[in-house]
Amino acid sequence: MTRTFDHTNTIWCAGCGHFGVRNTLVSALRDLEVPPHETMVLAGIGCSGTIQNNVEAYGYHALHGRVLPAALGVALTNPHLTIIAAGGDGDGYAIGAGHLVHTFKRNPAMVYLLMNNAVYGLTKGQDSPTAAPSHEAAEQGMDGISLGLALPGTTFLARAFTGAPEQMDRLMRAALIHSQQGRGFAFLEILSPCVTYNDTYADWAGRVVDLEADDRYDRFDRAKAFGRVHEVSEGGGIPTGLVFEGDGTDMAARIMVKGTVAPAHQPTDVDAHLDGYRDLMAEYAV
Amino acid sequence: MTRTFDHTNTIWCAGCGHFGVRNTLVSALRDLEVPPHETMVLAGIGCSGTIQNNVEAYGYHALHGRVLPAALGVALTNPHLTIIAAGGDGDGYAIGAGHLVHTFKRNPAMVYLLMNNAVYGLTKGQDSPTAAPSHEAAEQGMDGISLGLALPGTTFLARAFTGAPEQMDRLMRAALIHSQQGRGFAFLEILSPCVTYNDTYADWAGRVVDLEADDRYDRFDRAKAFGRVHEVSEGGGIPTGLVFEGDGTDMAARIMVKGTVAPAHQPTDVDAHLDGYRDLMAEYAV
Amino acid sequence: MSKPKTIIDLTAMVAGQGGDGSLTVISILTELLARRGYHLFTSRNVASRIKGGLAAATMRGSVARRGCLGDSFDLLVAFDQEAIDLNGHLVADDGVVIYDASDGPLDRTSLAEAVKVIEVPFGRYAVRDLRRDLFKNSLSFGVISRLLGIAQDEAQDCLTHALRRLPPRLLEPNVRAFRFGLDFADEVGLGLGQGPWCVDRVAREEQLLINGNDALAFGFMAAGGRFYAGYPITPATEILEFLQKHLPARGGIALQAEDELAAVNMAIGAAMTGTRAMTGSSSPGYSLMQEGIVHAGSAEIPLVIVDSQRSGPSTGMPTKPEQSDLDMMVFGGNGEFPRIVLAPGGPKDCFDLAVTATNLAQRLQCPVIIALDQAVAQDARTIPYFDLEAVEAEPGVRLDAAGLSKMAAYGRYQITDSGVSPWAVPGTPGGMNLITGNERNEWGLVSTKPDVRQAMAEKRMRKIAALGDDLPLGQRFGDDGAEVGILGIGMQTGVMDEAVARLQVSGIAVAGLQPRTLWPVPQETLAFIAKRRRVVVVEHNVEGQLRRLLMGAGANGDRLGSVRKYNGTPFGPSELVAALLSDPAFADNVAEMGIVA
Amino acid sequence: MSKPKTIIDLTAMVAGQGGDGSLTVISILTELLARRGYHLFTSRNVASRIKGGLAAATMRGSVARRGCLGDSFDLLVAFDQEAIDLNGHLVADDGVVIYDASDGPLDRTSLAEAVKVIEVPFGRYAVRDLRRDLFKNSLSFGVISRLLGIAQDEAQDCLTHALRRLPPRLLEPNVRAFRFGLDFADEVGLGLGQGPWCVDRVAREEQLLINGNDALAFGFMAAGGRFYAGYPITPATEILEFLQKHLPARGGIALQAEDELAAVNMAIGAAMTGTRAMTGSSSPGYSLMQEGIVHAGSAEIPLVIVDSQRSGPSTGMPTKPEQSDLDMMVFGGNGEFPRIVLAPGGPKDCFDLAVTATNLAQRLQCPVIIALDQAVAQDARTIPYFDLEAVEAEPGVRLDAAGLSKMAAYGRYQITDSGVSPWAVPGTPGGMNLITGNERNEWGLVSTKPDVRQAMAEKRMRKIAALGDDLPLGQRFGDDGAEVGILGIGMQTGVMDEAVARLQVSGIAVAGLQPRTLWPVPQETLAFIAKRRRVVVVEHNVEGQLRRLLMGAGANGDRLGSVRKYNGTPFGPSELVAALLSDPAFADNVAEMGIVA
Ligand SMILES: Cc1ncc(C[n+]2csc(CCOP(=O)(O)OP(=O)(O)O)c2C)c(N)n1
Ligand SMILES: Cc1ncc(C[n+]2csc(CCOP(=O)(O)OP(=O)(O)O)c2C)c(N)n1
Ligand code: SF4
Ligand code: SF4
Ligand SMILES: [Mg+2]
Ligand SMILES: [Mg+2]
Repeated sequence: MTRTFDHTNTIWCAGCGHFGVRNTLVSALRDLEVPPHETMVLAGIGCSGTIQNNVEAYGYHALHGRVLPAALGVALTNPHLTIIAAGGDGDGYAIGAGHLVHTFKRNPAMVYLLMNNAVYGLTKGQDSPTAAPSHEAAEQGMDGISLGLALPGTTFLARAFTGAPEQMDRLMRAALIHSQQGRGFAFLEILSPCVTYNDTYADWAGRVVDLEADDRYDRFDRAKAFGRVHEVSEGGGIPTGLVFEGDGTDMAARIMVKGTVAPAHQPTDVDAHLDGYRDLMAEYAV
Repeated sequence: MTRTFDHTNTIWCAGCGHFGVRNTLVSALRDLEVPPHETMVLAGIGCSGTIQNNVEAYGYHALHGRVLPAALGVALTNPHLTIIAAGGDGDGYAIGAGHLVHTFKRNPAMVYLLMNNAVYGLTKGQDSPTAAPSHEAAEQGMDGISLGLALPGTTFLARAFTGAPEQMDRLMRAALIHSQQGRGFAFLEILSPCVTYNDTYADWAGRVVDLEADDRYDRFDRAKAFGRVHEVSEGGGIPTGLVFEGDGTDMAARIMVKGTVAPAHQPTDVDAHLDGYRDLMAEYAV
Repeated sequence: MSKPKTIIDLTAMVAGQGGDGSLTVISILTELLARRGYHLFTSRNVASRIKGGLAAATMRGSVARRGCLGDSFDLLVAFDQEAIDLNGHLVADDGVVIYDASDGPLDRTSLAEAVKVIEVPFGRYAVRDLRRDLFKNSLSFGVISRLLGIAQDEAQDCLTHALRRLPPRLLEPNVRAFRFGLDFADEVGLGLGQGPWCVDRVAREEQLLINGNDALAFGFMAAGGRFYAGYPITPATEILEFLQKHLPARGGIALQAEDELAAVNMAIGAAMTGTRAMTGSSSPGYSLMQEGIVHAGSAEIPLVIVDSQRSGPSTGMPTKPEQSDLDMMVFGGNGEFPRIVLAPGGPKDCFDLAVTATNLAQRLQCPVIIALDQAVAQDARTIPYFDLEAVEAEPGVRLDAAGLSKMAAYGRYQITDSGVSPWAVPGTPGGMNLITGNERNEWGLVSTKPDVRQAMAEKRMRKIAALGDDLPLGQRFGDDGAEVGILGIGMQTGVMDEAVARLQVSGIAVAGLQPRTLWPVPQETLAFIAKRRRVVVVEHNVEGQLRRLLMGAGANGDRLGSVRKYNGTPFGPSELVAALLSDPAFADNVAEMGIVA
Repeated sequence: MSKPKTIIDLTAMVAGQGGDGSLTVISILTELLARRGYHLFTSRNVASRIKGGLAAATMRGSVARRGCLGDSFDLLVAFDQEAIDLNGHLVADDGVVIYDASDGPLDRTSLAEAVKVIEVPFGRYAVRDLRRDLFKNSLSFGVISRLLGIAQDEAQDCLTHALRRLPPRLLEPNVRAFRFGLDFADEVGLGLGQGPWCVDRVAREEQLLINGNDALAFGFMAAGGRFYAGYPITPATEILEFLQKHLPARGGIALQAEDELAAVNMAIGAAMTGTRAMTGSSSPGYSLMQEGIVHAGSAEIPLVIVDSQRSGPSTGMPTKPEQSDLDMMVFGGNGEFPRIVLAPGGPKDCFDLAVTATNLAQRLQCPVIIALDQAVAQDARTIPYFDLEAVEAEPGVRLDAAGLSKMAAYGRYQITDSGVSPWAVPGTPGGMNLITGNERNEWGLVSTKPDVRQAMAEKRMRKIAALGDDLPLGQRFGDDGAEVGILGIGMQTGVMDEAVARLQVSGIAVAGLQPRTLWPVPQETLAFIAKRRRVVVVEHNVEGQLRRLLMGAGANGDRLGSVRKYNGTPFGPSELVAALLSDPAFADNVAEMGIVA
């Protein structure tokens, strides 16, 4: 077999949450029997943004904050791939916030793993948009799931914690399946502590609340989900679990003419459409 | 008196909603007796983005989508001014979405008039992020107030309609007062139809629902507000009124050392801080 | 009235407030002249606002092929006084003005004495159920048809054809308005054959009347382009609109992104799957795309990017032409990477170079930029049919499962002599690889080792070196043996051509070059300069960017003259001739040759 | 053992994995040499990752002032084999290596034969309650102090001073580790005075040891700068951090924006209120800021922008130096506007030019760019105290209510001879005006009239012309009368200085110039080139951007040699000397003069 890149070397500090995310992704892909060559992992810039180097798959290192548009380009032109976008909370919620809003709205079939450590790891410890207010003047940290709830078209909003590996594993699979089934954008925020600049393991372990643990919780009701998330957050908790699931169609399926081959597999030679081109040209004739 | 620019010439099509927004702003500023030289109107790019030319005040024409960061720069360095940021739905919800998210989060004292016509006017009729899905494949239109509700720190979220001038007038004043009182970011979306590319007057007139018309409506409860907005929208309505009001402190007040003069009025000569600079320099001495 | 003059070259303007529909008159007129076999050139001149703001549509119909307007307007249809005030001085001395006198009589201060004015009292012809702007367009066309000595049937045929997309209930009153125009003409002594002009009937093959944006989009599509992401912006929007309309039926996607950053990154994503991808914008939007373009250069992703330049800086003048982003296209963005900038001079070039760009991007796995300006992008002209059969889609160096299985090891950034590394796109069994914008080793794994870095930087740059002269050549005009030359790109092409021809007529031999490859500066361009005593660089910008670019590439600055304009209006042919002759070294060298007529 | 040699110029490296704390040893060592009156230069060499990845801290202590490291390392402290493998070849033939043998014995393949290796069995000295990295730093310093012949008291004093910010419970074990080092030295025959070296004691004034980022931020603040917006990015983050720490107490604000687009636009907003404002980033972040920078140029907003360049393209090598954004800073962005690019060569320049930039921006109401490179930004060196009293904050042409009341009319973009229009900032009674990035008339109202456009474009450009030569001059080295010259900016400054001095010692006269103004290209720079037969341009990039820039500005390319490097490591002095001498025209012209020693 052709040797390809060695995906075993991580660059993370010992104890970094990102290890857990990576391992869970790798095992979920294996268990779901997704062939490596049909998988593409796209990552942003940050410590989180090296995860693609550690998965046996096609990998892409995007620009800071631009992983979602790049992943959308992939998803629309080759929907046959299993697409995993990944990145940090700085990447996704700060510089990438606008794209996140619009990706929620578009609902393309892909998984987005937002590795939230409430800090900028790679640039050594600045506040990220999810950082807890550290002093009176600071901003409050934002919640990506509430954001997702506020946008029409969202179909899968979940949060896991590397300190709760079973839940993380379950949600990872659910996210992959959601996207593979063409239901759309599976947003999975993973609380993935940065042991070097913001060691929140203990704090978060004490605050996570698995919404799904409550039998009465209705994850199909957007407004109720918002209310519950708000309530838990106000009480100092961090809501986790599959918080919301909605109906929707993958963007690629929505916009492509039914039955056509994906753009990546279209013939490129002019003959394939020569008559059509001639007709179009005739519209300009004088 | 020194003659300054003539603010009476508008460039809008006859019947454009933007006229109403402008007139309401002008009369609210006059009635609240805000001196023109202490007012600054900053606008994005679009038909909406010419409103600053039609108000007697300091005016600024920002880059497309960047009016909020620019307005923040003004608000932090000269909080004494009454600051009105304005722009279209393309400007604010498409290219400017990331900044809107972060401005909600920061809560700076300023008014933001988002003139929503569900279309790109100036570039002649493309879909904006609030456009109603025109065909099966299209995305659903987004709701800026829900977005605001999803972010911590928001303190004023309202929607008016140029077809309901009294409500618009009341909300305009409320927004100005909110910001002047240092309570923070007053977000006022105004449904302002584009008669040329997307004439929604009649449609919207039939769909607006003034949430405040209901006595039992509690605009101080974030989760309930979200629920109600969701409910009205699902029912085909467009929620209007002062949808949410929250507690908060203006960002400038939060981050400035109490009692200091605003940056714009700080002395610039080195003598003003010479001792401090010397001490700081000494920290580098070897 | 004297015998009508056969007008073989007619430049006309219809001007009024935005929304007046000036374009309609022009399109009926072009239909008319096209049927007579004339070549056409059309251009718009609008304010960046929807309604109001002076808007003008202009055209030139001529027996010879022309790439610009004539020096002055033979005909001006003015719907208000402002249109006269602003354009009156551009009317030819023996020109004709049709004026809408509804709002009062004409102040003709700005018009030359001999200009003939026909004041049409549109008010008197106000027709119920007719929107006034439609009414006046068809009415004025009636008058125009008489000026040109066209019989009613032929003229009416052109009208109904040009308005064929109107619903019948709107078409009918237009025809009535047209007839009002004829009646009015009769009244003022402009019966058939009594007008100043008549139109020839010449033979030419059926052609396309198309603008640069559409031709470019067409070329991209024909070359197998199947993904485009853009964001509305004047004057690039037509590319997005064309592709949104025509790609889906051909299995492609064109998408309106949330902004330009998203657009360029979506196109990058699409390109990574092996889809031929393009993005485009106009100046400020292109500014925003730079990080993405550099990234494509670094990560070795094939991507075509269009800059439909407008007047700058910043938001500038969205509807006006300029060539002031040359520096940005060639030098913008952080760090260094191989890039190619192509510069079409008209719709045919746009089609051809879009094909070339799409192929070059695949072949070199790097960004290829197409530099338009608003004039090239939006002016339309008649050109021969595209040679569709000749379009070939080069595949580039791709690896499939079979190819991979023969390799012991495969990494995305394999160092090669050509600088191009074989590429396995996602989905290819066994070809898993890493794409990154960081410096990396052959596997695509981040590396900052000095020798790895150096090898990678050199590998990337080798793509350009390996290309040699295999880049689109320029177009030549005039006398290639001449001691003086003129050089310009894009919107200068048509007017340079005409200026050179006029100089030739006066006995002045000039060599002209329109380089089609702007960057890397081709040998051809440098040789053209080196061969002459003086070459005047013609461009639309303040700083003389093209001239500076050539100097940076080694051209001798002492030989390079500079003729520039930056007021938002294109050069006219005699304006350019005058500007050339006022370059002392140009004039000197011309004189030395003793060939001034 | 022979008598210790007085070492007046010591270059040392401490290398290990990121997080090993190599910086600590260097900072104790610099403290020691500073007390002896040596000049200092320190530099870091890290991978862009947090822990792991080879990280090295380097320093040079010398009796003469030096702006770069020496050619080779006299001392290498290596915490693992990788550090030896990668850096061993850089150790001087008579150098010393201190090696942590905990993980096994040293493979000394990469070391020259004569290099003395001291294998310290750190393992044996493992101390309870001590984090190993701290432990090994202080322990190795103990050994180093003996190599340098420093008595225990003096050395311990330096240690405790350098670690003074540690809590006492951590300081104490460090002192113990240091003493272990001394004991170990005794054991291996390195008792006091038995080492190879001794350190001089020379007189110099107290100085600052500061890097370029901090010095620049300091200068901006001292010049009245009161607003900064940035976004974390290596190697520009220190500017943001410095200002976040120090501005608030002085009534200013420094803000971490959500991205670079926000940062530049926030700074624009702040600048509009009359606050002196700056933004900054590194290469890809600066790419994103271009639209905003152009906008400031168009709208005539005073703004300082810093590009702390890293290796490109795209994300590139964040921690490595390069000068490959010159093109972008000078030519990036759409359209044309007046801009100035200043290029500091070290911390003193950074302070001075930050003051100049802040003032120039106010004076000209346009963007002023400061070009750093990672080396200038992050290398620290000893420099004289800043002359704070000399800092003046120029006010620019501002209007207040009184001034306004004397004017009949006031518009923001009044056409003036200097190109600068008087400015009433918001809040000024009666001064209401319009600021825009569109083309506009004097009121600030959008206009596309050709004459208005032309007048405005020329007005803006006049700012630069009106400035004449009033821009920072360059620094000269060597013999100004020499026929050959060397020219470079930023990180080349220190090494050029030393190379010229060395050539001078060998009897080769060379003139050196470090232009401090990069754009517009000053007369000084062109005259420097015109005066000589050969000028070699030294730069860190692939394409020779600086050389090309000079050619574009009119310098004769035939005279311009090019010495380039782009592997992420700076030139060393002899490397540069060799590169210069291998430029044939340089060597020829040197030989012609017959002054080769
Ligand atoms: C345009 C741009 N701006 C800034 C940076 C610098 N940068 C690299 S990673 C990063 C943030 C990392 O934080 P996060 O996304 O939370 O990832 P983490 O390291 O915490 O996993 C930043 C700001 C960059 N590479 N590009
Ligand atoms: C960077 C950039 N991209 C695109 C444009 C072109 N543009 C001008 S206005 C506009 C959108 C206008 O729509 P909206 O904000 O809804 O305002 P409206 O005209 O509807 O009031 C666009 C895309 C631009 N000026 N700058
Ligand atoms: S710095 Fe933080 S986020 Fe980065 S690898 Fe280390 S622990 Fe993980
Ligand atoms: S195009 Fe639409 S938004 Fe613009 S001015 Fe006309 S009506 Fe208003
Ligand atoms: Mg993070
Ligand atoms: Mg709109």
